[in-house]
Amino acid sequence: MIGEHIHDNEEKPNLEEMSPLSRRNFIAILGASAAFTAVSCTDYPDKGKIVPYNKKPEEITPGKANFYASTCNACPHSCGVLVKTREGRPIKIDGNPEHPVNQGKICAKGQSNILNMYDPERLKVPQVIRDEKLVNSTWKEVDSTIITALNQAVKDGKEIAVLCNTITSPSFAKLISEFKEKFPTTKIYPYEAFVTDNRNTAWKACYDNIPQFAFKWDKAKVILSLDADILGTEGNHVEQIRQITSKRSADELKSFSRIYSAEAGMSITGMNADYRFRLAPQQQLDLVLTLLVELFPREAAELSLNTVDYSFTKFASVNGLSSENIKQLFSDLRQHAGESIVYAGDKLPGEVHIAVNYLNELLGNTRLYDTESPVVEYISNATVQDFEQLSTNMKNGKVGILLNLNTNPVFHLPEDIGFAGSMSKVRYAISLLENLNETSKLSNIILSGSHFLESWGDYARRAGIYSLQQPQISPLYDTRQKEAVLLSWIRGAYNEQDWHDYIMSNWEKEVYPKVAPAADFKTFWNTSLHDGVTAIAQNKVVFSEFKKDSLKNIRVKYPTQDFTVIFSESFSLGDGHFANNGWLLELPHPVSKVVWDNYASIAPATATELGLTFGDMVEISINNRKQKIPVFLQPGMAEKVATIELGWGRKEICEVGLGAGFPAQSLLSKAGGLTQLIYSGAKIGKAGEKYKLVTTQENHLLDELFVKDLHLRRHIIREGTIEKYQKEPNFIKVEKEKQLSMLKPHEYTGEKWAMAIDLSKCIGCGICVTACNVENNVAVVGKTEVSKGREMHWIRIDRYYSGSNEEPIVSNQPVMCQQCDNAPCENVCPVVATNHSPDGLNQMVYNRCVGTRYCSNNCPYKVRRYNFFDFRDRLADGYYQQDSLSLLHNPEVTVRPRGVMEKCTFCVHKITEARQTASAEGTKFDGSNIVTACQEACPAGAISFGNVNDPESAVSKARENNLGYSLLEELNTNPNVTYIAKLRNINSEDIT
Amino acid sequence: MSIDYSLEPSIIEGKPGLASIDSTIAAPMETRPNKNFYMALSVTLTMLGIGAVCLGYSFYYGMGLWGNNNPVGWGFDIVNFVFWIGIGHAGTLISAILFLFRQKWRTGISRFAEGMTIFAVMTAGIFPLIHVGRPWLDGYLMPYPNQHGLWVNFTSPLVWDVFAVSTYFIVSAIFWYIGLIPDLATLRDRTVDKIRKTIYSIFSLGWRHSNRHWHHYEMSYIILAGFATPLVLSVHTIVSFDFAVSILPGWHSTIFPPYFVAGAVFSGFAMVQNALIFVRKIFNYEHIITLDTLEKMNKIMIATGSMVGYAYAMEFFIAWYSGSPLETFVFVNRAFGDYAWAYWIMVSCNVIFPQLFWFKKIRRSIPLMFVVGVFVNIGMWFERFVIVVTSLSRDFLPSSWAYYKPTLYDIGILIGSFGLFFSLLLIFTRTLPVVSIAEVKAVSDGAQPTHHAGGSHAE
Amino acid sequence: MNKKLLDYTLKIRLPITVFVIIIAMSITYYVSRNERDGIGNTPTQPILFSHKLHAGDMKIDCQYCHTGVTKGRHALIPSVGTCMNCHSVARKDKPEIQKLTKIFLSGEALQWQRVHRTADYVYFNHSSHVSKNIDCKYCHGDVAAMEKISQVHSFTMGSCVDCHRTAHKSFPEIAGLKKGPDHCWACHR
Amino acid sequence: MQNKVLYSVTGIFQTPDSIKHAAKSIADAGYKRYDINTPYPVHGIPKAMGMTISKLGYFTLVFGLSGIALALGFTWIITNIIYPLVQGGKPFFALPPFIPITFEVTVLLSSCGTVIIMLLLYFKFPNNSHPLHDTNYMKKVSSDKYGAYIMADDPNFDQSKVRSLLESLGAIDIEDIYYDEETVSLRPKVFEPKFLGFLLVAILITAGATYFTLNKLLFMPPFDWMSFQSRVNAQSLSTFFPDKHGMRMPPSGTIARGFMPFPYEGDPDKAGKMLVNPMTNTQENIEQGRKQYDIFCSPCHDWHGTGNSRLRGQFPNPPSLHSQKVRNWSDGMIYYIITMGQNTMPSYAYQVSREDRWAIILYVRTLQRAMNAKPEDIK
Repeated sequence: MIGEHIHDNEEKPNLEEMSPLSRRNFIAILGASAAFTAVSCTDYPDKGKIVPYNKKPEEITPGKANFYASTCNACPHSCGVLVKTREGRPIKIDGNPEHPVNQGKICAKGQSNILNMYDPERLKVPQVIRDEKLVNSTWKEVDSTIITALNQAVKDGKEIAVLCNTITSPSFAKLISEFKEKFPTTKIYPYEAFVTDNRNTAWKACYDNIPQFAFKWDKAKVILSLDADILGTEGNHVEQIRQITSKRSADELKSFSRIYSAEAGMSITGMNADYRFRLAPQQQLDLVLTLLVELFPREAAELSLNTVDYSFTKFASVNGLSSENIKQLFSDLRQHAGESIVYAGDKLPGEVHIAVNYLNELLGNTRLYDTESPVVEYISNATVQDFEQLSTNMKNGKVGILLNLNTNPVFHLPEDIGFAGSMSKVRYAISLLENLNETSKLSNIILSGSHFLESWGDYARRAGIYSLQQPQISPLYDTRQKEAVLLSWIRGAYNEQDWHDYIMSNWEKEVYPKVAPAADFKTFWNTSLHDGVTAIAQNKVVFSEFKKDSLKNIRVKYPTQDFTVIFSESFSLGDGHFANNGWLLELPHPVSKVVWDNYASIAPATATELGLTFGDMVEISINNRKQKIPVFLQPGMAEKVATIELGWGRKEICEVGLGAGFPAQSLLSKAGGLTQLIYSGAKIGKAGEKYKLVTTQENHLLDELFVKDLHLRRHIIREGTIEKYQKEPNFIKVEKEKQLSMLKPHEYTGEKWAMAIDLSKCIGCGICVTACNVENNVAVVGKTEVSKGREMHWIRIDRYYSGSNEEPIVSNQPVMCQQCDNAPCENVCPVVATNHSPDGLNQMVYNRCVGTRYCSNNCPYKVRRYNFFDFRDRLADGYYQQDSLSLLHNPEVTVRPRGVMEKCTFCVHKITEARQTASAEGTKFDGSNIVTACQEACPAGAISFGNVNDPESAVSKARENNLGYSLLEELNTNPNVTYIAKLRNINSEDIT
Repeated sequence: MSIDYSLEPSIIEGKPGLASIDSTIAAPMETRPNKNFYMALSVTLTMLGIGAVCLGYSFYYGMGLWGNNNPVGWGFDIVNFVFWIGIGHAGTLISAILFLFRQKWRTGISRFAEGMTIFAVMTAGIFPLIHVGRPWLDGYLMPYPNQHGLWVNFTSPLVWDVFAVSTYFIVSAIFWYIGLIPDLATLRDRTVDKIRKTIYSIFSLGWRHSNRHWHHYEMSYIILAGFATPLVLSVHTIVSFDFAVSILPGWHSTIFPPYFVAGAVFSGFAMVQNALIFVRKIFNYEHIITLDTLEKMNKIMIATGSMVGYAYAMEFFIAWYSGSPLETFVFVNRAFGDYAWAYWIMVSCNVIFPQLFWFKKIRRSIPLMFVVGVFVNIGMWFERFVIVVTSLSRDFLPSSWAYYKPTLYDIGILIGSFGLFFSLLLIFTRTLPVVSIAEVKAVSDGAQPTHHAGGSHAE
Repeated sequence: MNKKLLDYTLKIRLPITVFVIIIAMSITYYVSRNERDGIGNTPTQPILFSHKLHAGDMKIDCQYCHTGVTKGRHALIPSVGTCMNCHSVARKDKPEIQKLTKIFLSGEALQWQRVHRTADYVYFNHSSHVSKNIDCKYCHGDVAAMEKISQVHSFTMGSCVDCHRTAHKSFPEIAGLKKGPDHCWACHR
Repeated sequence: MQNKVLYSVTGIFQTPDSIKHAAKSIADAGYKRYDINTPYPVHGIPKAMGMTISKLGYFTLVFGLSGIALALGFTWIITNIIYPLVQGGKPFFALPPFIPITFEVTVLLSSCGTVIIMLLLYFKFPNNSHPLHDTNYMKKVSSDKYGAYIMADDPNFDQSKVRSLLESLGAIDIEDIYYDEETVSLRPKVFEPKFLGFLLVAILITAGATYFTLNKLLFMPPFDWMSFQSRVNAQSLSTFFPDKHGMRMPPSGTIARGFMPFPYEGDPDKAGKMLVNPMTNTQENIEQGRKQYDIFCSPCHDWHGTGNSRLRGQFPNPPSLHSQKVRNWSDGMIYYIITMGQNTMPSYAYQVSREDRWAIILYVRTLQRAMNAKPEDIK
């Protein structure tokens, strides 16, 4: 009976965890019993060992962190990073402040990338298929096999297909060409999964011989984003967030930018737009053309359109939009011609891009192109047609060797290319990877690849911005980086230093001559390596004439039958490369707050029509391709449209990522729909099952009157428009009540720490969440636990909807421990595990905590997190309990066991370290150099932190801000986190 | 003040002789239990076992096996705690408050009710100890000098709980034991078994029924009753402070102390009544624990039940009258939100069903009063559930709301708590006199001197 | 049982037993206290290094080897290379030095046995103490006289807090020494 | 029979009225050492016996007041003196939150105190060896009869008179109670061997259990869970790496922030030419240099740079720092030597920070100047 109880406990995956002696638990028990014996048999408890360095390197003082500049290679943007190491072990990745593009910030994937390196189930040695079984091998063995095979392939004239991600490294590009020289039958297929090439193609159609540019977003006063998640997944969003939000500050109302977003799904950009138009992707072109016609009737004549069809009123009425808002867009664009940006999403058809390029050209927005550092293309990415050809060649036995360098074509490519099937025809299918994946499953030689923190490299994504990548730790396992492997095959022998020397000599030849030689090469190299980046002034690119020929083809009316499905890359998992990264899997999606899954977002109205509710499984079919996926009712979605994130549903993956999400890429086809990522004519049918979609925030629909707008009624969110603010700067304080207290407040005479968060800047991207996770050893709890509300994030981003299901107004609010002066949690803790420090912090002492959870109950902000389990032991059979993870944990922060309450500490270890360093060095301590992890990571710069008793600090100024308010003021908790109310740049006094 | 007790109807029916009172009450201790007893005991021990297994799993894997989640930090653990503390209120109320009010009908039931108090407090006392995440560090909750130089937080209601519950347990136990001493002496003098005699001797401490002792004994009894009365009120007051002192809407309420005490008495009486119905039947105590007594208990239940009902109404009134939207939200949410089902179970069981006791027929019908008693207990358990869970599940920030769902472990531990309570109760009925021999003798007809013979009696 | 004996047992022997048990507990508590706090813990080290010889007789400063003590939280056990500063030349004939040299050359881990330890949730910082001129010996005892290092003082929270509260009184010779912090996050995080 | 010592004469009464009457009569007869036994408190008897109201209540008051004082004092001392901690912005000792505890302690102390005083002081319990126990008299008064007895040690006691008094009062079953010989003669010793043995066992078990709990159990899981965390602290052993080093060597060729490699490796002359001491010749800097010199240099170079140090004989003495050659070296050259080593001298780069190296050079220069003072220095 008992047994039944336990096994009936609703979650199936628990079955395994329940078996008392699973493999890893057994090892833990062995360890514990050994410890028991050791303790019982000696008089003094064993205090462990001290292992000093044999030869201490000069730069390392054990106990002190070192920082290394490097470059992230998780995506083609190649952001500069600064890696924090402790005793030679990387423990945190942040942006490199010297890097001119990302300027000290990186994305959520970059932050969490470190977990990939310490992933316990990484490939540790090369493996080969022998007698249909995967067996361990050695590099020596596989090297000789492969070199023979390469030579054989060349001799037989068979193709050597090399697959890799977009090439952004000059040295690697050079290496590839050398490889091609040595093995002439080599064909290289760089690609980026789940993106279309439409922007590039359109650009080339519009302009001759000039590279593509990024925009100078910080110069734009009006931004129109067309189905482009410029703040989320599109382009270098870290740079875009920084530039765009820098123009959204209440202090500089004159330059406050206005964001328009026209989109079908709800994206981060749409969430933060001042005006948002729900628009099916088929209508995007019409919008652009309408703008062209209305703004530039003369030039629009080039398009030979029927101008009557393209008027605001018509466009608005056809699409059910407010014509007022459209007109507002029109007048804004006209007024700010030359300082506005119209930006079309990658996934939109080429025609839209051409029209948008034309519109920008006409508006004079071309001067907002960042012509100083255009995007560099070393080797053009392979197209779908290339892959189709490759697949055919493979099937016909024309490919001798398939070399997959850390990509996953079997997972990425549309199934109708038949890549998986063709792979079996290749004699040598070689995969060089960090973790097993779908492609390696079909490979017969699997090479263990190094992580970027173990690799050398150089990158120059933007012209003139050269960044270097240096390893922070020698490979943890018997792994090699892809460049070194290729080099060793060219040279016939592997040498650890070869690739490093190769880059160096390449720099000596290519980069060094371009700088004015102030010093010798070695100094130049060392400086570049030290800084991580070297910027070389580029000649400005002169704009060529817009090719009006390109306009000839745009007059398409797109089909709009049935449903339209829009696919996009996953915000947190990228192309699926990060699908085994618990931190990213558990990062709530910025819009939906769903964790551990992807889903089809549909409009609530559409759902009602189809009889669907939250978490219903649907079957989506596009032509004959079918996929079951749960639905999520997303306010603000265009009707008859579904959006689905790709990169989920990996099948060949380690335990953590197994079963997370659905492989929606099976719906893609090589021919594409509207584009590779937009398909119309899809059918959505109820599959009849229910699926447990898990969100970190209860999903209240906007039509529940009882809870509607509660965040506004309770003054949790206070916001206004610029007009209102200008007229009445104190408008949010009107309702502020005077707080009375019987007691005299405590005085904080020294430092008193406080934080301010500018909600006008916060876009809700969640990068701070990941940064906090890494910095503070925050545990991954898994989907079942999140479903019970047990996620451990110390900082969360609350997302509230107001308005209607059709036109929701979204407000974001990061909430961490508010460090209240009159903290309600402190009074109720029976064991004084939480109380106040002299510098105004709400201290939480884990080792004193017995775990009554009373503090959490009494916390009005619900920011305290409780270790219901030893989550590291609990998740996926102790996956994160394994040895390699102990290397990742920040030694300055306690790794909390079960039964303990935890919460945001304002990064007290950083405060303490700064204080103690000042004390040791005898310098004055004012805390001005303390940067919390979330603050450091926030690409929008929305967070400021400092000493509120110092009138000069940013925080104390923010407290005096007219827009400053604290959460639930009426409770008189006196929080030390101040929110700067969000201002919306709407042409009205009220937000509606 | 002198009251003429002779005008009162007989407390003990049928005018039994003093010796027969002895033998009736001592019978369960002097005979071997029958099969039914063992069957009942095996059922309760099985329940206890279920609880123990669930608890063992919770200790091994962590209390995450329970349904508690982030906004709802307290679930069944604290609900059970408050419930059992409430059950533990009837005993002291009957033995102390009714004693002070000179309610003689209490004599037949006071011992048993006190026993239930002690077992209920023992059961309740387990929950604060096991609800924590690191039960092996429960010692941190006690103030004792230690190498950390750290004490407890005296402003925390949980520490008050520690003091209140342990004081309540100790004082109740003393009160109970003091009452037992003369009875143990009587048993000592009755028994022929050597081992029993030694045990009774040890615990009766050599009581001789001396009137020089009775004199002080009665004084101490009054003093203890005098302390137990505010104590019993304070205990549930302090338990209610666990909630009332917090800032959570739905918890933060000044009505809680009286409301909790009334509720505790209410559920305590229901539980005592339920158990007594069996005890008087099985051990043939119908003449000692009379139907009149049960009827009086039912009357108290209707009174306290109505108080509780009044409190429910008053909470709504105050929520509206205070003008605090948070407060209003909480109560509307209770009645019509996710947990409306629990709320309406609570209201119907606690307010509507006890109103049946207005009818004398129902009040005096054993099966019907039993059913209502059971409903009251269910209702009172749900009251605590409603207070703890609904307030937490939807509090200040809508972003962190969540629904609490108990797991089988929660239910197992609840079952286990009932198993522990009833096991102790069953063992109690077989090892100690469940009715106070001395007190029953004192109130039986003809036990006191006729008033004219000895002049006015001493009070 | 004889009734008098029964009374006697209850009146005299029971209290005596309870008393004796309490005394036994207290004595055990105090006697075992040093062991519990690690006082007198003198583990055998892999290399028989003598502090008496180096720090005592030769008067080599503590910081020659324990370089971290002014820089951060950890005092640092010297890297093997620090030993080799001298012992690549000096006393090369001694077996212990030969053992050391072998470890240095092979790169294997030299596993010293920990003598002093605070739990992982205690974040003691050496530099903030040393910079206040608090001598090593206040916590570590007279190391220069120890052949084998052993723990001399208790490292419990009580001892830390005691000293923090009375620092200005305990060390009157150190001018300008203020009370140490005694809030939680001074040591725990 | 003859040897037995009489304790009292007892009589049994049938009704409450008769016992009440008997009590009054015995008291009136002037007896002091008598007692009435009833199975339950019979109304009116204390009055009949002439007893005044019990004084137990005064003890209760004392215990209660000390409970209040104890609780308030204890909590006040802890929150104000022993460990003052700010809780929720409240004063250290705000009275209201301390009232519940004060109340509970008061009740606890007074209840326990009252009962203990009554049982031990008033009743002198436990008293199982009382001669009345195990008599027929006791059996009866324990159940359904009422009894009175007059003790033999009453000054007015006379066996026959007492018997007749009882008889006259209507007593039945008048009985003489004697002290139990066996009981009276038994003189238990405190430390008989069996008890001592028992005590020894108790001590051993207690000490063992205490020792095990305090010194062993509390150092075992789960108590030590946070004490040994799953992370690699500085200088700790790692089970992950085969070489057991938890601290890793940075891969060669990498450059950490703030640690540009020394550019003149192998080129001391260039170093001598290029490097300039960035530190100024202030007293503070020289003092810093002296400190570092004494720590790192003096073991070999001697306190004053003579080379004839306290470690002499362990290795070839280093040359004096006061030679013309050394004095002619540039600062950069000395810096090079400290950084890279020379002959037997190893590199001190990883022990001495860059700033400290320059400070040492300042101090060495001061030493040199002191030992080879020029005439103008003397002024």
